[in-house]
Amino acid sequence: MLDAIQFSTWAEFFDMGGYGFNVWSVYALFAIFVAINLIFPWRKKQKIIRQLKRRMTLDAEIQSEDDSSGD
Amino acid sequence: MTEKQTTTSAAFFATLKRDLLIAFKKKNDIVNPFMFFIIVVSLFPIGISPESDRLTEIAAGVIWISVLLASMLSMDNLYRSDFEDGSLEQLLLSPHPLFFLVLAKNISHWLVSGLPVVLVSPLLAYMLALPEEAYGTLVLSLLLGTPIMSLVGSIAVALTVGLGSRGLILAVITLPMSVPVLIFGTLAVQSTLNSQSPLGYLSLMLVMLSVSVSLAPLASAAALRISVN
Amino acid sequence: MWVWFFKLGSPKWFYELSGKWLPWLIGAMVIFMTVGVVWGLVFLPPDYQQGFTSRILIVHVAVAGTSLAFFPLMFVAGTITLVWRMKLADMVAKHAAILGAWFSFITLATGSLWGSVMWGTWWEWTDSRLVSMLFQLFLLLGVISLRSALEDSDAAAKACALLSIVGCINVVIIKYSVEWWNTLHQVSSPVTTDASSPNGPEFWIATLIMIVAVYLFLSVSLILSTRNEILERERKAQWVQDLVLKS
Amino acid sequence: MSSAAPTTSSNFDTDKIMLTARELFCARDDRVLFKNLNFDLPEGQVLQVQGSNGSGKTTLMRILCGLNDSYEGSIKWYGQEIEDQAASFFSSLLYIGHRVGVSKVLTPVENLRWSCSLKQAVSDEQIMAALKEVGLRGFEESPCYTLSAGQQQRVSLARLIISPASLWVLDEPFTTLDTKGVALLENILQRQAHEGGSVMVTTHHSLSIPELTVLSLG
Repeated sequence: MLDAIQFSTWAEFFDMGGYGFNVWSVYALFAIFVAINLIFPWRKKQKIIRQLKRRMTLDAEIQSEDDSSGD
Repeated sequence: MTEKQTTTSAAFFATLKRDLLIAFKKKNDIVNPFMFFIIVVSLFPIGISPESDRLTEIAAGVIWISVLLASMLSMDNLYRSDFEDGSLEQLLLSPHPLFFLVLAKNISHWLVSGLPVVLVSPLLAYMLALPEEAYGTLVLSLLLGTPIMSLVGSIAVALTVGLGSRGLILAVITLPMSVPVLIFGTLAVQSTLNSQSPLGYLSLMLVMLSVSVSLAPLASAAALRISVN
Repeated sequence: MWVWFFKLGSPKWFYELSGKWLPWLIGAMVIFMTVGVVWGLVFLPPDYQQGFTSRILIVHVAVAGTSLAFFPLMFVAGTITLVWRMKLADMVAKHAAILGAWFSFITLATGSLWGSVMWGTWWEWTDSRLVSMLFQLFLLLGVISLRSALEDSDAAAKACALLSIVGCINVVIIKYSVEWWNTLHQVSSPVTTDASSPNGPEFWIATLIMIVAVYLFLSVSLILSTRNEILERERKAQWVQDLVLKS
Repeated sequence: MSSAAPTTSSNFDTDKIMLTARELFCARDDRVLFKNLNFDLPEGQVLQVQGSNGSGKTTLMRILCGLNDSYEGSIKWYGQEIEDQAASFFSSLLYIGHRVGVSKVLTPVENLRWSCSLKQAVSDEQIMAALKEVGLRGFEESPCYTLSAGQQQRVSLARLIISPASLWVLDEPFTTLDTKGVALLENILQRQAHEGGSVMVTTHHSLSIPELTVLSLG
């Protein structure tokens, strides 16, 4: 398996046969793209749940105020 | 009651006649896109080069793109005033198939905005130093292409008719859709310039036109129902 | 046989089912992603013509291939919205448009990073795939901007559904006409077919793994966004409130 | 939140009942406009829809005409689904909304020629006579932007006179009319009811028409 590794030094690995900038940019771009489209929806879910919770407690308060003033 | 009901063709012609009448009463709607077209075309030689060789090269493209922009600008009025004054609701509530009524509106729009542009195009082609042998192809390709743009653009206008301020959204939706027409229109002219037959491209445009005539009004009609909802 | 179809239309059912699937999908995605990227960066031998730039292609081809799925997906979702009025289809379509725009953009960006090596230019009009991808991006942006312009969610759903259907037909026509247009301008083009397809089974296996990884990523991201949309739109429903209280 | 009990008893023959609405439900942006709304509209009746602002009167009218399809429940036309007999329904229907459907650039005659010919053949004599009846004599050939809002409303009322439609759906037709206009319209509505047609109308006016029933929303 180790024979299949195409590089012997780290410098070679980063150089990518002279195309280092292009190859690494593509993989970096891809990583950012994947990360953004997974993290944003995940964080949005937390935000939605927080908002819904706040809304529900508010609604419950309003409800109890209404009930007490109604009597 | 049923004996007095109009035929679909009578409703079609009544709508066509009414839209033409409105267009001739609101002359600005006809004149402005037309002037816009001529002005945009005249700006290209100033911006690029007055040399006739270079103008010849870009002439077909410049005319086609200007036609595209002008037709998009004129589209804005296609359903908007009808939407605002409630005539559109009357149109939707007609017992006749909306397909034909929308088609009538599209035809009248083309007659007042597309046709004048086609007719004046040889003059502008001359100003852009397009060789004479290509005039025929240019006019023919515009004659086939402008109705396609009216029909396809009508879908986007119908979708956005309910928007208070639609800004450039119409352009964002319609312009990418006009790529095929632009490609075949300019290729037809180009092939004439290379002394090849443009018939292949023109017949392709004819196919596209017949497909748009039969499908686009359906989509426009559906879009109008959605927008008026 | 239609029962499952209409069941699928129920946001609650979808939310629960997708909740069960998500861990497996995420797991598979992580495995395929890791294998694909490590193989691509470490093990893939250089192509005899392209050298190490073929490593770009693994990502580019996978993303580009997946981008082509978006308009068909939105076509189907649009048809379901218009014919069966399934709310879920619209929620999927909304995020498919946004994700599709991302995919198209990344396809263009990776494509030009590859092209800058192979063709010596960042943008090449004679490559019909890049040009039609550009117009696909424009059409998707049109759908997104129509959605944001129409505030009413019901009208927006139907309008975007219709525009997606028209757009899908248009993308196909644009693709073929741009290809045609290109064959006539090929004379001075640096794009030649043999330079753009690297050889060797290793390359294709690596690409295949990457394609699977990207499709898994697409479904995970789309499911996550759709679940958010469900929570937002169904916030008044009892099951959502129970769910929020539990979390 | 808002519901309305059936306001008309169902003693009529079913074939005499033009429009039947059952269990209508409509919500817009999470707000329920009406639910469990039932009513019958028999021939020869004027049904006034009342309700406070925002109670969904306009939405109800548009739903009945098929302009709005975001509702649940059933609406039947002589006992049958509207989709199954769209041509017959739409040729019997006349709708005048908030936007009266009068183009400002055209003259009243030109407007009527078009809007009437969408449904039935109409002669210029009929149009002239109708315009005279709604008190627009002398304005036949002036562009509608020179007319007042009330006069434009009257142009749309001329359609009621010309039209043989048996179901009129009128959304706030009284708002811009003066006292004479109100009397004229009441008169026209009454005539329609006598001739066996029926009318659904939203207004805050209290109408003096014997065939009137009231449906309250909200």
